[in-house]
This record gives sequence, C-alpha cells and structure tokens, in this order.
Amino acid sequence: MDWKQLWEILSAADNVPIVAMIPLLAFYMYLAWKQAHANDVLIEQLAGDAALAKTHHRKAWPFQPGWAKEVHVWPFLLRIEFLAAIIVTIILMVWSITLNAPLEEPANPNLTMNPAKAPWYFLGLQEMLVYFDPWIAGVVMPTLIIIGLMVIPYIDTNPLGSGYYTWKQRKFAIGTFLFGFIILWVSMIFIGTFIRGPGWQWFWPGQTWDHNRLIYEVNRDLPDLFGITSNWGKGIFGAVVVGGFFAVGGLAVHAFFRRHNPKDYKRMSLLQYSILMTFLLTMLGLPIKMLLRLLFHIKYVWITPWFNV
Amino acid sequence: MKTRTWITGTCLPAALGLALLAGCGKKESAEEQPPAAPASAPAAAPIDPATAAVVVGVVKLDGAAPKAAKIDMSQDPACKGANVAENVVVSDGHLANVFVYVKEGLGNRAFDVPKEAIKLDQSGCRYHPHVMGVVAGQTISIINSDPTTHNIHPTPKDNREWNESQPPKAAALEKSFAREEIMLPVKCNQHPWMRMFVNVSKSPFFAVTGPDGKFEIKGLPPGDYTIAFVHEKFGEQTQKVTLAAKDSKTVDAMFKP
Amino acid sequence: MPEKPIPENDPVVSKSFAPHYVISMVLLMATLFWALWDEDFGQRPWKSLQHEWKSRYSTFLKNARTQSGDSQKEVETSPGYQALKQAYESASQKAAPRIKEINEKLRDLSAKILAVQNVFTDRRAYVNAMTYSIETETSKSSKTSKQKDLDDYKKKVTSVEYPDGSKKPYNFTQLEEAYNDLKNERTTLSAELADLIKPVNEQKNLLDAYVSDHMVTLTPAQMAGLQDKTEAWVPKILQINVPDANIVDRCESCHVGIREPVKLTATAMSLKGKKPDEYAHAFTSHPEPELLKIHDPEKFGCSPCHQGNGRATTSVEKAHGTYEHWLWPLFQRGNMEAGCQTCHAADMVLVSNDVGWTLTEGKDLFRQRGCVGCHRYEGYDKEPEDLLSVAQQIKQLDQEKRDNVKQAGDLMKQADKAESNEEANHLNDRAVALKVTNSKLDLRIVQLDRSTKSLLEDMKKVGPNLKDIRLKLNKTWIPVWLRKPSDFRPTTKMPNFRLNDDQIKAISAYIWQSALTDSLPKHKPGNAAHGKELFETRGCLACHSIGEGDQMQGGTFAANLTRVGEKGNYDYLVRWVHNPRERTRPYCPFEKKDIGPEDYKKKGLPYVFDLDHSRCPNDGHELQVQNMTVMPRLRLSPQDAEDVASYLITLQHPGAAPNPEAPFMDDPKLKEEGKKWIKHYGCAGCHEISGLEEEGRIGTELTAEGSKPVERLDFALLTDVAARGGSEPITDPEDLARLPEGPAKAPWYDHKGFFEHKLAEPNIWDKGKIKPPLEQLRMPNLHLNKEQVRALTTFLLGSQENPLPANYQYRPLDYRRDIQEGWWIVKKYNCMGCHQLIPGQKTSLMSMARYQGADGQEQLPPKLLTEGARVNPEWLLRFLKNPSLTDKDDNRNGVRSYLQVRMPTFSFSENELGKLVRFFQALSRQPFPYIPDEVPVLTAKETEMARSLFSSTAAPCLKCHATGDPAHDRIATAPNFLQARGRLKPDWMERWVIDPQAISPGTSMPSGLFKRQDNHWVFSGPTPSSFRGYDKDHTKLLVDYILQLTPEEQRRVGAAMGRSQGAGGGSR
Amino acid sequence: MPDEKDPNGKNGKSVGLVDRIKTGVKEDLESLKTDFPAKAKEQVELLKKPSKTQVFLSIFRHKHDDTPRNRALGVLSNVFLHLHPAKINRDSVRYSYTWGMGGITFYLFIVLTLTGVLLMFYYHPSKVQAFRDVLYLEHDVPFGKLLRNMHRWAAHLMVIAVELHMFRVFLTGSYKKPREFNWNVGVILLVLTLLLSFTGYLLPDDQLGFWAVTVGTNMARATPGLGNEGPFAPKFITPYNDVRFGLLGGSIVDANALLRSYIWHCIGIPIIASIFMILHFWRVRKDGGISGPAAVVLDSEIKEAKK
Repeated sequence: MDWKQLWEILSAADNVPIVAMIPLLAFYMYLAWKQAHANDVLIEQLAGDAALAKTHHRKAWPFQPGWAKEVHVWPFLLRIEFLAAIIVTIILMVWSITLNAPLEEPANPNLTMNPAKAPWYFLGLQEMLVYFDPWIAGVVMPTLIIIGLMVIPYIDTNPLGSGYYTWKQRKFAIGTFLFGFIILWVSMIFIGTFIRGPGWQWFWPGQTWDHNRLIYEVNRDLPDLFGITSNWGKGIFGAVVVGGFFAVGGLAVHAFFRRHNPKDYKRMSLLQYSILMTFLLTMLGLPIKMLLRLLFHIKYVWITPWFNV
Repeated sequence: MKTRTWITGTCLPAALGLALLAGCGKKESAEEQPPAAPASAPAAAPIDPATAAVVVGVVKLDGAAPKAAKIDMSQDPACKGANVAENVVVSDGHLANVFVYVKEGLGNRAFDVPKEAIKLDQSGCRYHPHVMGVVAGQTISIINSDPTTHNIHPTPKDNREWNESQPPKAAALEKSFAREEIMLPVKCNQHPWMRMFVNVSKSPFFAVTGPDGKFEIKGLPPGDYTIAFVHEKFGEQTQKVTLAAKDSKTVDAMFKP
Repeated sequence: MPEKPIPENDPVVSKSFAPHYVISMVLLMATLFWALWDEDFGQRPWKSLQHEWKSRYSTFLKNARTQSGDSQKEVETSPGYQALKQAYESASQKAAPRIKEINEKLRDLSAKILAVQNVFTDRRAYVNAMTYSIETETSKSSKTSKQKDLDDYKKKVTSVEYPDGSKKPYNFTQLEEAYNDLKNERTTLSAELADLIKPVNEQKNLLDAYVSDHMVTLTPAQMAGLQDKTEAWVPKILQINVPDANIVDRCESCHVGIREPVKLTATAMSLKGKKPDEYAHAFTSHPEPELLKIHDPEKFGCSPCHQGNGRATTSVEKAHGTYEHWLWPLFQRGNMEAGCQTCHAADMVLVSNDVGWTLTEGKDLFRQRGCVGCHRYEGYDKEPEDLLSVAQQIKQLDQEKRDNVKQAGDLMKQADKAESNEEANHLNDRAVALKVTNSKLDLRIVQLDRSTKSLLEDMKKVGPNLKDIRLKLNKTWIPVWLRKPSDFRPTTKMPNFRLNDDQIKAISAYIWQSALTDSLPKHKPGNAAHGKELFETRGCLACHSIGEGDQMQGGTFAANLTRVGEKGNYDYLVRWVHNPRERTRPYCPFEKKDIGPEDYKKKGLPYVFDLDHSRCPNDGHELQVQNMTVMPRLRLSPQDAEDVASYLITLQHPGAAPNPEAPFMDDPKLKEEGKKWIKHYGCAGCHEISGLEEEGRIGTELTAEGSKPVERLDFALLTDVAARGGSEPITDPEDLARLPEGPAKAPWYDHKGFFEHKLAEPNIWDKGKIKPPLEQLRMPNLHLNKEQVRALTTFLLGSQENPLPANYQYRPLDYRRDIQEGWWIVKKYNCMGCHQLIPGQKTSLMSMARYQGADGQEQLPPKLLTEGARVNPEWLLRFLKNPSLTDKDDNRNGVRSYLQVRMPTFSFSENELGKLVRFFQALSRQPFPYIPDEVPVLTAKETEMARSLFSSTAAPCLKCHATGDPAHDRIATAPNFLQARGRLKPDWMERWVIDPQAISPGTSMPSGLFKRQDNHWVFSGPTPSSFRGYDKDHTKLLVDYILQLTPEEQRRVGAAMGRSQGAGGGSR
Repeated sequence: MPDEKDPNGKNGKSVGLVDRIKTGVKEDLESLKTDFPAKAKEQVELLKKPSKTQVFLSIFRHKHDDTPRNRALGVLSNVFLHLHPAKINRDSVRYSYTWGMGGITFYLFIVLTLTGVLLMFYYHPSKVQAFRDVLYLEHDVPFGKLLRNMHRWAAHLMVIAVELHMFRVFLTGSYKKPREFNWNVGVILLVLTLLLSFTGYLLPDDQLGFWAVTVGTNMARATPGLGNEGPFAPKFITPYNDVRFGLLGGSIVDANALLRSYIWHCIGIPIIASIFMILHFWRVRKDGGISGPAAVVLDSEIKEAKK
C-alpha cells in the first residue's frame, strides 16, 4: 500500500473538489433519503386511512392548525439565505487561504504531461475515451447527456412526487437518475481522477503510479471472436449485435416497465415511450460496453468503414 | 511552504476524518546545538622572570662530517670570502648552524615583537649569519659590505616572496616576515652559492648553535615543552623536556649524516 | 417511526437564528482577520526576517565600530596621517579669519537684500502688469496715456528701510540698480568664500582618503552611517527590477546583507554564543564582492546566476524554486558555478579569484575525457563542423565565379552589339568589374583552402590512433586492456566499457586486423639512464605522470607512463618520442582511405607527406598528414629519442604476469562482429580506426542538457526512489565513492541527482531492467573522483538555453573575444602545465620536487602573465612556430637556452597561431597590430654612460644573463640581451627593470635597481660619474642601449667586467 | 467703507442710516445667540432617529416596524430581494428541502464575477504575459493570491453546487409540470457553468491548463462530419478548417486559443449565462415559486387524463 501516492493524489489541489464532493454527495443522499422515507411512511399511512387523509396537512413536518401556512420571506427565508452566504464565504475564504490554486510549469507543447487530464468534471467523458471512439465519447455522448436531461420532464409522465421527496412513488425515475448520476457520471469521474495513472492505465488506489509500467493487453473486436473477417461481415454482424441489444434489451425493459409501472406505461404516448427506451438502453449500454472492455478486452462490437462502436 | 501545506493538511480532510492527522504531526526541528564552548584556553599568565628556566645543550653530528665542497667564486672578482660551502659546518663533531626552538608547549601565549632589528650582513659574498632566527614581525636589517651588488631573494612557502637588489654601500634594507616559517631559504641570484636561512618563530625562545654546537634558550616559564632542532640538510629532530621554576636543563641532540 | 411530539410554537417562525448568526459572524470575522494576517505576515515571512536582521546587524556594527575605532586610532598615529592633519589644520587656520569676515558680510548682505527685495518685487509686479497692458492695448491714445502712467509710476520714489534702521528713498530704476548691486556683491563674496574653502576641503578629503586607504575595514564614521541606516530600517521588499531582461529579484528581502560594504560571515551574524542558525546563513554578505563589481546586481539581478524564483517571497522553498513546478531551482552550493555557464558558455577558462575553478575543471574534463567524442556540445571540437562549412563556402564561391564568368561574357557580347559607344563602354566596364570580382573570389578561395588545411591540422582525437596498433602495441595486451583500462592504468582517460568476453575478442580482432601493417625502421637500444634524465628534465612531466598512487608525479593531462613498457613496441616509441605527429600513412578525407606509397608511385611522386606536402597524389585534396594528437615534438635528437624510449620501455610493473595469448585476434570471422560493437560503443569518437573515420557521435547533444525538462531525463525504474529519497541505488563501493554528496539522503529527482548518478555509475538506470546487450546503456564508466563528478555536474547544470536577452550572453567582439578564443587553444595544448597564465595558478611542474626551492624555481618555464606586453607579436608568431628560433640545430630552446625544460614545437596551424598571438596581446590589452617604436640612436656619450651602467658593479647584468659564451651560459639564469631587439617591447623592458617582481613574482631578477628621484627613474646604486647632470630616465637609457647591443659590444663589455673565461659554475 | 464715501442718503440724513445699520447688526447677532442652540438641539434630536431623515426615507421607502406589511414591503420594494415573493410556503424555508444549492450557486456566481473583474485588471491574455501575470498576481498584487485562489475554488464549488442543485431538483420532482421549461434552462445553465470553468482553465497558461484544454479540444477533432478525424467527415475538412480550429483559432493550443478562451470566459459565456439566469429566476417566480415542499399526493387521488 503506497500511502504517499494515495495522499499525493488526494491532496492534489485540483482533486480536492471531487474529494470534497463525494462526502457531500453522501450527506445529501442521506438527507434526501431521510425525508423520502418520512414521506413514504406518511403516504402509506394516509393511503390506509382515508379520514386522516382528508384532515392531514400532508407533510412529514409537524404542523398545528393556527400556524401560518405561509411565512414572510423577510425575515424567515432571507435570514437563512444570508446565513448560507456567510457560511459559504467562510468556507471559501478558509479554503483559499490554506490551499493555493495550482500553477505548474509554463505551458510547453513539447513536453506532454503524463497523465494529461482534463478538469475533474470532464474526467468522466475522458474516461469514456477508453471505451469509445472520440467522436462518441467526446461529441455524441455529451450531446446525448444534454438532450437526455432536457427530455426528462417530457417523458416522465408520473404526476406523483412533485415538490416532495419520495422513493416509493417514483422508484423508476429516481432509480434511473441515480444510475446515471452516481454510477455513470460521478464514479466515472472518480475513476478518471483516482484510478487512472500514467498512460491512462488502471492503478488501484494505493498502487504506485509507475511511469514505466508496461501491461500486456490485447483488445479484440467482437467479430474477431466469432471468426468474421470480411468487412461486410463485420458490419452486418455488428449491426445485428447492436440491433439485437436494443431489441432484446427493449423487450426486457418493456416487460419490466409494463409490469412495474403500469400507470406510467399507460399514460405515455408512443413517442414518449420510444424516447425513454432509446435513452434508457443507451445508458444501459455504457456499462455493458465498459464491462466488455474491462473484463473481456473487447474493443469494438460493430465495425464499419465509417465508424466503430 | 511547509507550514501552509500543513494547515491545508489539517483543514481539508476534516470530512475524511481526523484519523489522517495523526500521521501529520509536525516533526520537531532538530534540536538547537548547544553553543560550542570556545576552544581558547584562558589567557596565559605573564612570564615571571623570577621563575624562568633555561635550556642548554650541545648538538653533535654522529660520524664523519661530509667534506665541505669548494666554491668557485672566480666569476666575481669582488668576492673574496672563504670559498667553502657552509651547508654542514662541523668542528670536532659539534654541529653548527642548527636552529633550536620551542616547538610546542607555549600554548597560545602572545609575545611582543622585539623592537631591535636583527642584522644580516653580506660580506665576502656570504651571508652572516648563515642561519638566523627572528620573531615574526621583527625587523631584519640587511646590509651589503661587499664591493659588489647582491640581491636578496627569499623563497618562502608561507610568506610573501620578494627579490631586491642591493648595490654596494647602499642603505640597509629593512624587512620583516609576518608568519611563522622554519628554514626559509634566502639566496642571491648573482652569486648562486650565497644562501642562508631565516627562521621565523612566533616566540622569542630559540637559538642557533655556534661552531661549538652549543646553544642556550633563556627565560622559559615552567612547563612541558617540545624542543625542535632543525638543520638545513639533516632535517628536524624533536625532544621533550619538562621545566620546573628556575630549572636549568640540558638537552643534547645528535644528527646523523 | 415514533411520532415526535409536536412543539407548542411554530418552529419555522419562532426558531431563533441568533446563535447561528453569532457563531458564523465570529467565524467570518476570524476568517477576515486571518486573511488580513496572512496577507500581512503569513505571506511575508521576510518581515520578521528583516527585524531579526536589524537587531543582529546593529549588534555587529556596534562591535565592528569599536574595533574600527581602534584601528583608526592606529592609523591616526602614523606619521603620514599626522603630516596630512597638520597640513589640513594649517590650511584651515590660514583661511579661518577671512572666512569668518566674509560670512559676517554675507549675513548683513542677505538682510539688506531681503529689505530691498520686499519693496522691489512689489513694484516690479506692478510695472510688469502695466507693461503687459500697454503691449496688448490697441488704441494708440490709451497706449500713450498708459505709458505716461507707467513712467510716472517709475519715477515715484519709495523709501526702503534697511535692517540697521536707516531709510533710503529710491525711484524704480534706482531700486532695481540697488537690488542688482547687492546681489552682485553677494555673488562675489560667495565665490571668494568657495575659493577660500576649497583648499581646506581638499586637505580634508586627503585626510579622509588616507584613513580609508589605510584601514582594512570601514572607518568608524562609515560604520556609524551604516548603523544609523540599519536602526532606521523599516521592513520592506527589496527588489531588483530589470524589465528588459524580465528580471524581478527580491532575494535581498531576506538576504539583506548581501551587498553590505562589510564582510558578513555566518558566524558574525549568529547570536552571541550560538552556532550560526538559518538566519545567520541568510544574512551573510556576498562571498565574492569582486564578482558583483563585474556583474552589477542592478543590471544582472540574482537569479540569472543563481536561479530560483526571484519574485517569490512567501517561503524559502518558493523563493529558492525548490518545488515541483519551478523549472529553475537554485543551484546548490557545490554547483554554484553552474550559473556562470549560462552566459559564459563560450569561455573555456572562467576564473575570478576563488570562483570558477570547478566549472573550468568541468569544461576541461568534458574535453579531455573525451565526452566530446560521443556528445556534441556547441563550441567543443568544432573543427569537423567548420571543415564542412568551409567546403560549403568554397562550393558557393565556385558557383558564383562561374556565374560571373557567364555574365561577363554576356555583357561583352551585348557591348559588341551596343547602339552607342557610351553604352558599350558602360557594359564593358561592368564586365571588367566582374572579372576583378572573380579574382577577389579566387583569393578568397585560396584563403579558405588554407583554413581547410588549418582545420585538418587542428583536428585532434582524445585517444590514440588505432591504425597504428600493429606497429605500436603488444598484441596480447589489447584484450587485457579492454577488459578494464583502469585496472592497468588507474588514471587513464580511457573509460571502462563493461565489455564481455565476446565483445572484447571481437573488438580486439577488428582493430588488429584493420590496422596498418607498414614496417618501422629498427632502432638500436639507447641509454636508459640518460633517457630517464631527459624524461624528467625536458618537461614531459608537465603533461605525463609517472608513479602510481601517492608516488605519482607530473601532470594529469596525458597518460601515466608507469607501465608503458608492458604494452609498447620500442621502435614505435622511438618514432613517437622523436615526433609524435609522424604518421604512418596519410589519410585522404575525400577518398576516405589511407594513402600508401603505391598511390604516390602511380603518379610518379616521391612518398613524402608532411605539412608542406599535404596534397593527395590522386586528387589534390588536402590530406591528414599528422597524427591527430596534441602531443608536441620536443625536438630531441634521434639519439636522445632512442634514450628516452629505452627508458620508457623499462617502465614495467615488476613481475607482471605475461598476458594470455590471443589467437582470436587473427580470426577473420570476428572482424565484422567487432566492427558492429565498435560502432555501437562509438569508439571512433576518440580514436582513429580504419574504416570508421566518418563515424558520427553516438550520444545526445548536451548543449542545453541542463534545461531539459526533468521528465525527459530517464530515471527508469529509479524514478520513485529518486523522487522520494529512498535508499541509494548505487551499491558498488567504487562508484559510491564518486558521488559528490555521498549516498543519497534526500530525494534527488532533479538534474543534479541525475547527472551525479549517471557520472558515478553510467549504467545505473539499467538497474533492474532486462535489456538485450545492444539496448543497454552504452555510456562507459569514466572512473572520475568526487570532485570531477561535481565539476562535470556543475558544467552540465549550467548548460542551459538562456532565457536572458542576447546582450547578456558573454560573446564580446573586441579584444575579449581574442581572449575567449585563445583560452580554447591554451587549454587544448595544456600550456598551463608549464606556464603560469593566471596569477596564483599552479602548473604541473611547480609541485614537483625538482622545482622546489630557490634553485628549482629558476628552472621553471617562464610565467606568461604579461607576455603580450612583453613581446613583439611578430616575434611571438615566429617563436610559437619554431621555439628553437633556428633551422639548423633545433635541439635547443630558442630563448632560454639555460633551461633544461624545453618549449616544444606544437606545429600549430596558421589559424591557431593567429589566435594564440592575438590572445596574448589581448590578455595584456595591447593594440593589435603592434607598431614598434623607432629606437633612438644613442650618442657616443650616451652609449658610454649606458655602458658604464650596464657593466657597473652595482648592476652586473651580464652576471646572470646569457651571453652566448658556453662557459658562462652554463650558470646563466636569464636570456641573452641580443634577443631583446625584435622580441621585447621597450615600454615593457623599462617597467621590467624598474620592478620585475611586480611582473613575474619570484623571478631571479631583483627589484630595487632604480629609484624615483626628481620625477625620474635613477639608478639606485652608485652612479658612474659620467651621469652628473643627466636629467633623463636612466631606465630608458639602459633599455635603448640594450636594444642596440651588438654581439661585439656584449663581448667587449663582458671581457671588461673581468670575467675569467671558462670559469666553472657555482656550487653549494 | 461705502457709508463714508456715499453720503447722499435718500433723505439726506446719513446719521439715521448708520443707526439703522447698527441696530440691524445687533438684531442679527441676537438672533444667532438664541436660534442657534435651539436649532442644534433640534438637529441632535433628528439625528437620533436616522430613519426619519429625508435621506433615509428617499432610499428606504417604507418603515421598518415589525409589521407584516413592512415585512412584505421590505422584500417587494427592494430591487435585489424582489426576486422573492413577499410570502412563501412555510416549509420552503427549511434547508433540508432546498439544500440552498440554487442560492449558493448564484452567490458563487457573484463572487466569481467580483473576483474575476479584479483579476482582469492584472491579466493580459497573451502568450508572453499570461503566465507572468499569474506569477505577478501570486507574488506582487496585494491579496492577489487570495483573489486567484478564491476565484479558482469558487469556480469548483460552483460546479459542485450546480450538480447538487440539479440532483435535488430531480429528487423532489421539481421539473414536473409546470416547470419543464425551467428545468431545460437549468440544464443549459449547467452546461454553461462547465464551459465557464473549462475556458478559465487555460488562462494561467501553465502545463495543467494547456494539457487539459488540449485533451478537451482534441475530442472536437472527432466531431462527426465537422472534425477532421471524425466519422463522416467530408474530404475538405482538414485540421485547419475543422471545428477544433474554430474553437482554438488555430490547429494547436496557442496564443489565439488563449485569447478566445479569455473572451469566452470573461465576456461571452457570462453574458449568455446571465441571460439564462434571469430567465431561470423569472420562471421560478412565474411557475409559482419553488416547487415545494408540497403536500404529498396519493396515487389514488390522481385523475387520469382522458385520452
């Protein structure tokens, strides 16, 4: 265990934000879960007790009749906002006094940094470069993420859970989002920051980042495994596999979604449903491709003269 | 930068837990070395003439003295001196021109530089005396009694070198040497046989043996001393002697050719 | 989930945020104060440092001031001071009464002036205003009336009240006059006062100058000034800002004492009774103030020499640049001189007092140890490159010539057909001009051809010519040597290549089989005892050494010859000793082959090749006709050469076992394999090897190695060890001893660490690596010692691309350039092995037992401290070409025939001769070319006078100077006067006879022969009577006489001095 | 002394005039003696209640007595605070619901603007100057180091805050009707935040920024159709006219890239982001304030829309 190396990575000035973000995220997940749980308990209670449902103020927080339903922004909200501003200021000042913003050698195009890393918030995308060609990782993927985020309100037809934390009422939406945000976005950043060392090789935390490390890795293409050699064959085979993934995956998701979210399913139009399917399957495709690469050393699934996937 | 890194180190991992901090304790800086006691011994007491001791002795040469080489002085008709080399002067087994001095035992005593100058005469194309001792800084007054020009050219190791010409009847040259140096050769380039040795000593406790090989060093305070005998050809010998107050000890030396 | 009790009051409304606000406001304030504190102190550690400085320096000054006071008293008691003081006092007394008088008058005057001024300025203001109004008035009548008003006003009388109470009426004109008169009077008086005070002040200045001249330290007054300055010190950033060079250096903010005019040591700046702490070390003054005088900090700053981050003041690490992202960390103490290299890369010798010796040694080592053989370095061993560029130039000129010829032809054709005579003439003129241009080009080409010849002559190899090994070496010795050269000869330049058996066999086979097989003339054995004497006295030991370990004597420039008898062939040695440059076969760089007698025969030419016959018989190209060695010819007679060789062949280790037979060396199968390895290891970088003459260098260029990013230095598997300061990877005790700082204690992932480890154990980065032989690191172990590693490291650290503007680079174009270029040659041929060129520099000979003592010193080669001022450059050129100064029997010294040690013939090329002569002239700042003075012809009387001086018993010149009479010259210790004409410069001769000790310390020539009397140099012995009434410099007379001395005159004078002919030398 | 020089009074009695002046002056002095202390006292009383002064009233339009009306006015009549409604859902003030991340993001944006403007005073976006300027900031400018550190860390903090804000908004389902569009504005703002941070990365012109930007923009090479290494790129797309060239103003990260980066960072993106921010805040209000905390809705209460 190379503690020094670990400390070097953790304490690198530009890695501090991501180091700080992980416990922060954990804390807010806890905060959200606590409230979601309280609301879920309340919902269950109200669902079972129609009378109570009529009278209850329907929040997990205490309430007594006579208490104002609305409060003045001044001072009740502003005092919190000001307090938050002060605390953020304090944090920022202390951080700035104690930790210097990194400044390395003057830019030198002739001396490549190894590893050359993007800012931490883009490391997820950089990590994607391992699994996909640059045009997918660098262009298609970010575009899909942005579009995907944007379409969320239009494909989430579940009217429940608007304005309060809940898990039980929105299992599918929250599950999918957590999968995208935590598993795909944050942990990719984590891997890019802490695991990827010189040569963008995989170093477990605590392993020394040895610049001379050589590893033997042969990456094959999926068609090769099946002994397909002709270009047409490869193209067709890949198209079949990818198409197959979308077909089979689509069917599986359909089967799951129809059973577990019948109401949403019912509410959705065909367009909404197919957009949902496309994004969901693409998202699911990512870890599958990653696992294929990391565990089975498979580089491409679909090879065409124009692009490779 | 160190302190700032440590401040950083203490603030940042607050979220990660204080455990890390345990390893981050600031190392005690190397302890201040105790001030080194100055090596100088307390200043030596002044010499009390009442208790001063004397060292006397005779320096001999064991075996037959090498035959003194003849010097051909014919190149300068003005040279009318004894034309025998002076590097070994022995009479009856007694060795002359040995410089005897107190080499060790005086500690860091400082001595006044004698005011009077020591005379170095050039006559008969020879130096008189052939071996001499001076206290560092003491003036040597060099005169030329010959009807020819000499030049005086000391070739020291630790002192400054100089080379000056002295025509007949010129005024005396006043020179001195600042640093201790034993057997500092002096020569005249115009008369290559002319050569003598100056011994620059820190203390005034030295003597040069006469033709009878005898010497005497007076006025030494009681103590343990190392007496050194130096001869231009036979090198240096040392002997230890312990002197009580008003002692008079004999220290003889024997050189081998 | 248990129901929480519902609180009574609405928590949202009733909850108080006061405590939150209190705590966060306190925290916010604390952070703000922290930020302020950090800005004011945290980021400014130099403030406390300067406070510490203030107290320590004040204490120091206080002590120093008392000491200085004591020594001032001492100075003040000296007669010189007393005399000056008296002069000052009398001057001031003399002037005092009148000064007092004038001062009083001036006081009165000032009061009067003031009184008049008050009235006058007011009235003048009115007059001026009126005048302006008249000037701008347009109406004529108003103008006249106003003019009248003004005239009236001017006539109006006002009274002035003087300080003594008297009143005086004045109209305006009178007032103006009175005012000007008073002012004039004041000016006159002030001038008189200044005249009076001037001599007093001059005396005072003399007095003060006397004190400061005679004090080792500063005077108490100066000290007091410093003390006041220190006590009034307010901490502030001290910075040097040179915008042109982008230098911002604040080093002095912490190193406050660096430019103080007193010498501050760490001990002096430490607290009483304490060891010097880090403060004390920071507060020292610059140890080499002389350097600062040459390199004014206001122009150069600190960081150009020392590096580090000059701007940073926040911490020691930041300021010294010893953190990860600063590319130019401070040079460490042992490698401080690396900083010189950044601007002085073109200098071969770079010494100022105690500074520069390490770097200079590094530069020497880089050349001598053959580093240049593998690594290109700008400026080193550049003859091959120059040769190429000369060839290129010749090609260009040839082309130009052809173009010109064609153009001239065209022009003439046009001229023939021209319309008018005028035009025809014009065109013809142009054609003629082109022809003249061509003849200029021809001459230029001749020059370039000559410089080709020079360059071929100048090309040298560090190692011996391996084409000769069949003639030269014992066959069986070669593989033994290759195994580990330092085993056979510990101080050899040949490094250890870590060869395995197969490689050794193959390499020996190749060089043996590819070598020349010509035959050598046989020599009879000589007299080894005489050879030994010659070897020890002729100066061989200035370069070569003999004896091993403690017994070693002589120079380290060339090989140690202790075991030379075990390897060498006698006949070859004779040839070598007689003339090392004699080549077996000339080499033609054009045909790339050794030319043999058969080539000459084909052309019907005699098989003669030397510097005068250096053209290839086949194609006329310039040949390499000399061995590419720097070893000169000592002009020994063939007999003497045999004697020396006979002596050398006896030099063997007693009882050395015979070398094992080496039949494989004749195995033709190994030859190709051997060639492969020889190429691989770059042997041809240092040796001439048949078939590999055109091999390039195999190593990386090192010109800017010091500024290579550290990431580019391949620490291989040791990167982490180096970066974290793990255990020292070098384990071999011999190699470990080479590390200047000993085994690594701290992290050494930097240039210094890389260079030091690489030089100590060149294959260290292969440690733990698995590589096939052809990929392993090739650099051989140079078996350097600690100091040498340090010197080379310093040199490499300083080898940087310099970010400073070009005018900071030391590339002078004046006389200093001649000096710069000259040092390369001086160093190339090891002139400093025999001659002293820098005061205080030790030559190899000086330390030898033979040259100790007064008699020994006289046998040393002359010091060349003022050579340029001493000799006529034309003579010097002749002398350097042939130091025997004769064509007949050259087995002698040309000037100092009495010396045993001999100035050898280096056969310098024209190019190098020119550079050397210019070098010596420039070193003494002599004008070039030298235009000698006419020596005035002495009158008969003057000749008589001079002769009497020359032969006077008080100045017996001919006693020591050689006369050409062999009997006398045996005891002579100075050159013959007859050589003076044409050789010496009269000005120098005069300086020399006045004070030779000042020119060549320790010379046999005594000082004090002349004294200054009545503004003239007068002989200090009894002057001959004929001199009565002679009022010119005696020195000049003597010099002129010497310059006109004829052999007859000299003989006459010598005889007259009563020298007995054939007298024996002195003995002791 | 005009009195003496002008003896021609209207009634010819100069003496009377002198007397009149005398009494007049006397009266003036009397009035000073009595009025001044009274006025001073009045002024002191007035200053004791600063909120009554005209200056105060001209700035603050209403009283600050602790009444509901004044509380509401305090928010509504303030240009900065009127982003907020006068009254809000009682539970909206709970930190555990909002996490305050939107506000913190906005606050950090303001901090970044202020520090950024100050940094601009010292920075030249040129290859020669940029790195030196950062060194200058670090070592010379008073509070320069703090300024740069704050700018850098606030930027990172802002990215974190934005992501957490989005996380919270998703978890509370706040993008749902009628806030769909505002969610989209938010997504755009997220992208702009990342771009702001990324463009700032290059500005110190050090190895870190240089290579981060090199790596980042290399991806643009692979843009399908527009990058010279991307799929479906037409033949005429070369490294000298592709989309990366457009981003960097050159085929490598150099002076032009620095300048473009600087202009996007300091002018382009901040303006665009500000516009979107205004939109974002406006929509928050128009969509009925923040989404919650709302009363929980039971599945059974949902009325299915008729298809």
